[in-house]
Amino acid sequence: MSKSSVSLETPAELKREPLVANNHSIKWVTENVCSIVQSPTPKWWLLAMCITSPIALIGLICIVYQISNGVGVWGENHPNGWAWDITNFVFWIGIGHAGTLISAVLFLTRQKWRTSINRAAEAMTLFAVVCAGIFPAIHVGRVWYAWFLAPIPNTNAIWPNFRSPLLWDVFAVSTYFTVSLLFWFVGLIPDLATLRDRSKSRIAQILYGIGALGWRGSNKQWRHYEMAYLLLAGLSTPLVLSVHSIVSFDFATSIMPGWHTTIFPPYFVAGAIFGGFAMVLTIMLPAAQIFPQLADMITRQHVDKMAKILLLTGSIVGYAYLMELFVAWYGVNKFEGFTFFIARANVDGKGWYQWSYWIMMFCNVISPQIFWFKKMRANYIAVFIVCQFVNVGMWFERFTIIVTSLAQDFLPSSWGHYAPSTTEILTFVGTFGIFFSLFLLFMRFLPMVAISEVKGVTPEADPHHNHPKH
Amino acid sequence: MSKRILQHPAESTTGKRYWRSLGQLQDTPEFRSWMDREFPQGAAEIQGDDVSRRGFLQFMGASVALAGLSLSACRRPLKNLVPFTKGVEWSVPGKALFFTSAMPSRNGAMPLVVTTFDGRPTKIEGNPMHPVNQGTTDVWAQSSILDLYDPQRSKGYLFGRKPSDAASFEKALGELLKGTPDGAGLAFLTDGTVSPTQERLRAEVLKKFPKAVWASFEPNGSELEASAVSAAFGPGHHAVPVLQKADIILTVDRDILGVEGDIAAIRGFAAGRKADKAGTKMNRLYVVENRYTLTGGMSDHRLRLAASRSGAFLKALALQVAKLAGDAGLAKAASELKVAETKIKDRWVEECAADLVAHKGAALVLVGQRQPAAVQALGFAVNAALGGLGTTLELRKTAATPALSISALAEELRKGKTSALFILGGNPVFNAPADVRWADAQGAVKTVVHLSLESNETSVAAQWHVPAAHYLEQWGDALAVDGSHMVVQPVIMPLYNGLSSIELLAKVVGTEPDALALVQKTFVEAFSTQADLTSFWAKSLKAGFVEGSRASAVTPALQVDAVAKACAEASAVRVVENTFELVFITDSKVDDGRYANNGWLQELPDPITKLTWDNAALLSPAAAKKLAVETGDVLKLSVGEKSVEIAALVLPGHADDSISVAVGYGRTEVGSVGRKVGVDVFPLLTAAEGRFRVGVTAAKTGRKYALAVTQEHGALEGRGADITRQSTKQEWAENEANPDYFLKMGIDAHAPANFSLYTNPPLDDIHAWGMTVDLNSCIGCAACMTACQAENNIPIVGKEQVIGGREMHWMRTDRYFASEGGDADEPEMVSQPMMCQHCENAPCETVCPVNATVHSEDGLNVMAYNRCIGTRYCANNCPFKVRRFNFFDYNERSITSLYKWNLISDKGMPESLQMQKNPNVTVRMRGVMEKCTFCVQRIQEAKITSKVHAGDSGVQPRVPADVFTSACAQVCPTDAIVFGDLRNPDSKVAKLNKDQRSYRLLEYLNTQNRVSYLARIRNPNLKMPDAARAGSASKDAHGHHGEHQQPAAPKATNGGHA
Amino acid sequence: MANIFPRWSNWLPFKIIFCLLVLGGGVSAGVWYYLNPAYMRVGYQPAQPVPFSHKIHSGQLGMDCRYCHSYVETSAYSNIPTTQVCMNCHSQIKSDSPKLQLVRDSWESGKPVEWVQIHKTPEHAYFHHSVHVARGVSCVSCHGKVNEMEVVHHAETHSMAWCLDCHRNPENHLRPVSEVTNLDWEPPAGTTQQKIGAALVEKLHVNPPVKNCAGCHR
Amino acid sequence: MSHPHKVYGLGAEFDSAGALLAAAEKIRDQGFSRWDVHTPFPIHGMDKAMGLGKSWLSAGVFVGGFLGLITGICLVAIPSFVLYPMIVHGKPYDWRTFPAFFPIIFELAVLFAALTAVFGMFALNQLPRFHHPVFNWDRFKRFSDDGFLLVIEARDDKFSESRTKALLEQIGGRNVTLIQD
Repeated sequence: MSKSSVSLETPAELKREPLVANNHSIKWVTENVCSIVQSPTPKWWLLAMCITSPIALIGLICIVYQISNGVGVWGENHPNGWAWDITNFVFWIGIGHAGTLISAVLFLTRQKWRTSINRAAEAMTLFAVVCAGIFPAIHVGRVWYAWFLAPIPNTNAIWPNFRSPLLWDVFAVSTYFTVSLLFWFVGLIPDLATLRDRSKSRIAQILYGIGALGWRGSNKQWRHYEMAYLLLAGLSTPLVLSVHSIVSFDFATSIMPGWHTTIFPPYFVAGAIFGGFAMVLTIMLPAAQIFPQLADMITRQHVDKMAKILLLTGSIVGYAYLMELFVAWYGVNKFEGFTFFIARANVDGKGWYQWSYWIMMFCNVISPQIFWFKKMRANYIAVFIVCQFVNVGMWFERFTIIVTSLAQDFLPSSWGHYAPSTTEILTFVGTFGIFFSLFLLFMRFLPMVAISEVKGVTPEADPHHNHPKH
Repeated sequence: MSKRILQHPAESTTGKRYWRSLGQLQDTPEFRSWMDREFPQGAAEIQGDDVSRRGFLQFMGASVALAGLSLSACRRPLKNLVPFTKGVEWSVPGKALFFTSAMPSRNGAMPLVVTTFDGRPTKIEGNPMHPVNQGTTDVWAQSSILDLYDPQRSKGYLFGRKPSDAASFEKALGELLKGTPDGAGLAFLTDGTVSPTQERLRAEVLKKFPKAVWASFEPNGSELEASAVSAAFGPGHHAVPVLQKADIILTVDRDILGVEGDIAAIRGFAAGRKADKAGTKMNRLYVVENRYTLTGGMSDHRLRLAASRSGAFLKALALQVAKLAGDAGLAKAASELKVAETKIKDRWVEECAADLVAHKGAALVLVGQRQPAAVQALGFAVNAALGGLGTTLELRKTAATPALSISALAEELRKGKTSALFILGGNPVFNAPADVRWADAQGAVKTVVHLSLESNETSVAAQWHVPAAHYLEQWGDALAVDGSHMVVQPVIMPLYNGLSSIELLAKVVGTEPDALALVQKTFVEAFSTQADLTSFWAKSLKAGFVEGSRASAVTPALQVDAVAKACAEASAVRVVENTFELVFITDSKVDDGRYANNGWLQELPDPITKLTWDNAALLSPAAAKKLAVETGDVLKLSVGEKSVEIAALVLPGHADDSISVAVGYGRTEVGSVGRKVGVDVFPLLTAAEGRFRVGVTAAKTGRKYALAVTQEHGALEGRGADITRQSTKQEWAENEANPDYFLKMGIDAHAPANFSLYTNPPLDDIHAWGMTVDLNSCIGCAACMTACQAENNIPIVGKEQVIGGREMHWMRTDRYFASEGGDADEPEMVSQPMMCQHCENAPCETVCPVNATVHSEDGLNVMAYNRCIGTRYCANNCPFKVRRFNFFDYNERSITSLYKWNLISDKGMPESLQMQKNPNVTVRMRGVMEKCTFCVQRIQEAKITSKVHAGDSGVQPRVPADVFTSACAQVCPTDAIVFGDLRNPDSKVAKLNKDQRSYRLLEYLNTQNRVSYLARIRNPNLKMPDAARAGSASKDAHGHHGEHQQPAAPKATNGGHA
Repeated sequence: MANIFPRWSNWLPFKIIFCLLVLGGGVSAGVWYYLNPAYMRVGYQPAQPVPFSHKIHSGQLGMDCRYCHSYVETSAYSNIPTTQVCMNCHSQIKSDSPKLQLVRDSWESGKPVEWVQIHKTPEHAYFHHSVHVARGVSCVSCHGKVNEMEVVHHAETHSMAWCLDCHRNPENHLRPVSEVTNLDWEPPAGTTQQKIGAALVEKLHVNPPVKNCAGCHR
Repeated sequence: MSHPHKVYGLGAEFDSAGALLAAAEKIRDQGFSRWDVHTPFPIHGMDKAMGLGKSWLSAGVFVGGFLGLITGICLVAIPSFVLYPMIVHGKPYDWRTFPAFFPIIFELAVLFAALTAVFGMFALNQLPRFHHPVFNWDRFKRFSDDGFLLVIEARDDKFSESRTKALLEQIGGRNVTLIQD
């Protein structure tokens, strides 16, 4: 492999903290990761499934109800054509950015600490995108005609409107899901081979064997595999940036005050990374506690770095919020000024949703500031709490953007309040059920940590490492 | 529709029962005569089509029969085409036929042209040939088509609330009349509509039964005005204001442009209000009223004053007028009037009186019909002093013969000597004044026969209920506002075999109950001087009215002493301090409750309050503060021993010591639409005190009630100069030479010129459709909304959905309360019709992912429902929020079962309602977006006609200027909405579009709207104390705006879930 | 033998993919072919209650289409004739024919003849006969050579794409307005349909809705 | 190529990544061509040690991405400009609207490139291949755990059961095993 390609070697001269603590061996990595999958089903897992799967079922029932009766079972109205549905969509798709970002961007920038978290983060991405995809699909009034979105030649000789940001969304989200799935699957192949080779039961051998596609770990395979992985990482990086940019175009290309803003693409991408990392930590911190075997792979160093990213992206998002206010003030457009200063920030008490704006401000901008302190970054509980704030705050960011702009727009005569319906709330709750159920299944049946990649960063993996084996 | 209707036995109970089936009638003489009448001869057929879309219900039950799959038709279900056996003249399948008719009402019948498709009326328009309305109509005429098809209309005779039939009724009627050869013990009660034939039959009835008693009752009628007129001018007259001749108009507690006026008054006012160019003559309107009305909304100067204090105002004004005009008689009469102690703004009265006197001969003072007769008589005296008699105030001989009042009739009935009472229309059990105790009185009668369209409170208290024929179902006649004789022509056979009142009277008299013959007999008697009566009848029927039959004015002298006497004799209106007066207002929608089961009316937002599906206690912000209530808090209104509980609605501009409440709500015996809607306040209304009552106490109950208000926000938020541009006559004159005067207001005064990187694709059709809305003429009556609803098959959604913000009206009339400096008590009111602006650069189009909404070359923003998947993105991106989404299947599902699981709830529209649907407009399903189309079905029809006419002549097909218009423009009583071809220089819209007042909304967005608004011009008297306020809310003030914000209905707490 | 999978399994994925491709292609082709108006509609030839022959009436006797379909030039709908129209002739001609028994029954009883619908415009499309006829679109363009049909069948697809074909290029179909009901009309020798059509487009200012959805959907 | 004895090749196990790397260099120097190493993770420098060049997958991905780009351009441009131009938002239906088409063109380019990368890798690696002779070697499954294996195929011209076995043992291979097909 040439120098230009990725190097898995830890430069000896930079004496970094090891990414796998306690100088474990390759064998240890295999044993520990696989033991999660191959040990008997733990009781807590069954219990957790018993909680999450009924919630997912409630969500599905709500979706069936909504499709059979109409969008009216939600709280949307005129003028609030979108509300929770697109809020939830953007919320989930934002979360779905961290996985690919960790996998791709950190891979390209040779942030090797990513190896222990990227698998779970990618899985989280996929499940989040699944949850995200539900909303735009069911929010349409006639789901059964959603195929009109596909550019299929038809006897009506009519085509979709390629100028519509919603159609861009269709392409972006489906491409993103496809590429993320492939990326995740490609990364899984060697690990599935490991599981295949360790499995005792015939069924497991066959199932993992099918997944592993007959992987033999030969260097001729590794050669193309690494190139494919690198290319996918290279493709995913602009993809991940484009997807949330395109999602932001839904708003940025419109003419609504508060939506029509050129700052949206970078602001949304930063927000997505922010929210995504918070969700990764939300999942990984408890997982590291539940599986002590992972503790040496998900180290304080990981948490520290992710907290720093939260601080950085949170501050970028905060900058964007302030810049919006500045532009609204500087632009002297009374409609925009009203949206930002009255409908959102509520400087004179006429705003309807100012609570949403200030929740967003506090959660997204203020709360991560504690990560300036190393102590806070090292405190798992503090990190976890801030992550929850960020999860809430990012949801409210989307709610603020969507609902405040629609509820109080140009003509005061058409202003209208919005309140969610029970069905709407349960549908959103249901997506958490779907998300966590899928994640639990993933934890139970697939390696949560990229085994081969972690092996690659063990001291032993270095061909020049002279430490005797065992 | 699995059964073939054609083979139905006549008695079928499962098929359509709304019209007579072929099997029932095919060989009977009635059928032949009916066929001859409806379609005298010729050939036609009905083409099968699906009722769900085109509502194309087949005439006589001929129908598409879905016979399932057969071998020869394995690819699709078999459908049949069923032609007539014999053609019917004039009837061309798929083409509309138009008939003249008239809608009777107490204010004078509305001349109409009824559109029918294949035998079913679908739309009502004004008669363009009649001088009174010139093609325009009002809310009630527009929605009366729905009453015709009301699925819960009375469908048969009831005896003792049990189904009976016509034969039993005939028999019972015969026995009733046999018992009283001289009519002793017979009583008749009619409503206030005036029909020459009914008058003639009344005379015949009274001739045959001389001892019979005849009474008439209109809950919102004008008896007090009648007695005032007879006091001032002698009996047998009635007064008609001629607003087009008045330069200065003062109304005192009189909503002449709203529920207390008629279309002639509205058109007269609008004619005097035209602002064609700067400096043109324009009338000035002073309004004294207790609550905002449409009249108040149009005012140049408005004084808030309780109705009980209006007399005091009029007295002060009359004294001032007498002083300025030197009229001693008036001064004497005025000084005799005893009024409540009231503080009146002196300068307001002085300057107003000075203005009136300065325009002697062209000034008009109108006093409210609820005011005591003496006050109204004094009003006539003021008009006489101002030289208005014969010019601005015309007097005519009344057509109706005097009748007993309902109080007198009730007394008569209570004597227990009445054996039979015939109630022809009306619902006195519900809406007679409380002190009449009508229910008791009616109970004292042995046999009560009640004729009405629906089985109502009076029907269930009567022995016999007779289903009435809708006015579109039976021949009749009526008088228009100007007194002209009109024939009410039926356009469909009675759907449920209803009787008209003249048929019933004919039965009583014992003549043949043939409505046509009865009407023709009246006609012959009235116009016996005509040489050829047959062709005169035909000509009049075609025109819809008898030309030259307009009532002529008479000029009786004012009997000023009689006025003074009346003033002296009248007792003073009491004013009880620290209580409220309660003003009973005629509802702009359900009237006195008669239209309660009309969904279009129930869902039509009140023009002032924007309230639907309810009435409410209207009170001022100050009064609300005093009572510590806000909109939605339930108030207990008590007077004497009676009280009602009703939700408060805070209305800016209301008098502080007054509460207004609309009557006609809270019906109990009514179809499902009107049931449990609003609160009945008739228990508080007494004949003794009339339609306002003093000494009412209001108390907060602590309960909340959800009001369905369609416009949550009434303030302009400093956007008046952007949205509703206004100026005053004086300021406009100063800026006459500035073409940008109205263009550069608000943000458009600051925004840089629009600049596009694109070259827009050419909209190069020979036509360019556009619309102008003249805010100076628009009174905000919402007739356009109803017309749009009728024309475009717009469903109603129900109160819950309106609260959820899902009303479907394609157009709305926005009503703003605005005032500079945030004066909550004295705001100005502005109405603005708002519909799709048909932007040439339409923001909705680019965001649609499936090309369901695109632009046509003639400039329409078109919507292909069948392509729409319902993302609602277009609605979000519409700056005017005029797009409407079908959140549920409002057409197919009952508004009460929207939240039931679709799998278990019933679907389908009642068949009679399907008959109303416009066959040229798609009935939209759930999940699709819809919006104003500029009545594209009419555009296409006009274009097609022009192409067919062009044929192969080689002439460029082009729709001539103004040969058709949109439904909203057609109905508009003030011609404020004008639609047409902008590319045709001859069209009205092209000319108005170039008007200096023309501006487009949110021009800075560069949406290039095809709808433009003409700025409103106010004509304040600069000497008045409040002159500076006129139009100030729409001026481009920087930083110190403030409008009063109407407290919103608690919408958010009622999100749309079950 | 530690191999989990037998040797044949190596080809299995390819076989499965191949089968899926064939299946998917087959389904697509089937949908394409069968769920297409060209299959669903063209050729639909239901038996009519009365064995009316357009071939005899229009073809052999040379009756004009408008004798029976009398409102085609005025209405959106081209009407089916009333029984009266049949009886105009058949009270004299073939007045005893058993084939006409239903028509005579209808005439006597007043019950209409229930003809089977062949051409059905979809619910969301508003087709207007008179404007097409007035602009030189022949009956034959949409209904085929009815004058040669013993029993009428659906001759054209009537799909939106088919409509657009003519709306975009009317010159390929237009003919002189006088020849609209002449189903056997051919362009005269020495000229072509395109030339005649283009001249007519020019002369009659033919400008059918193409971009204007509301032309047909409203 | 069928082998009479159905011998697939010889497998040997090495202690560590470093040992395998050294062994690979030796095998390469011996001139073997049909051989491979099987490791739990890619070993840095192994390509060079085995004498393998850069993977050409990237070129394929470029072609795939380019095809996606062209497909994207055609997909948006042909319907919008040729098949059914519509007046949307007053926007022209020619090249000037292209900025509005960038997102879809971009997404399709990425999608095609990614699909090419994954399926190209599968093709180059001959995946999926569920059955393979090396799996017959009972110690082979250690490759996915911590085994560093080297397998020389019998098809190699230089292959000789005894000499090759000796060579593998000489360069440090343990458990040198004959792998049956």
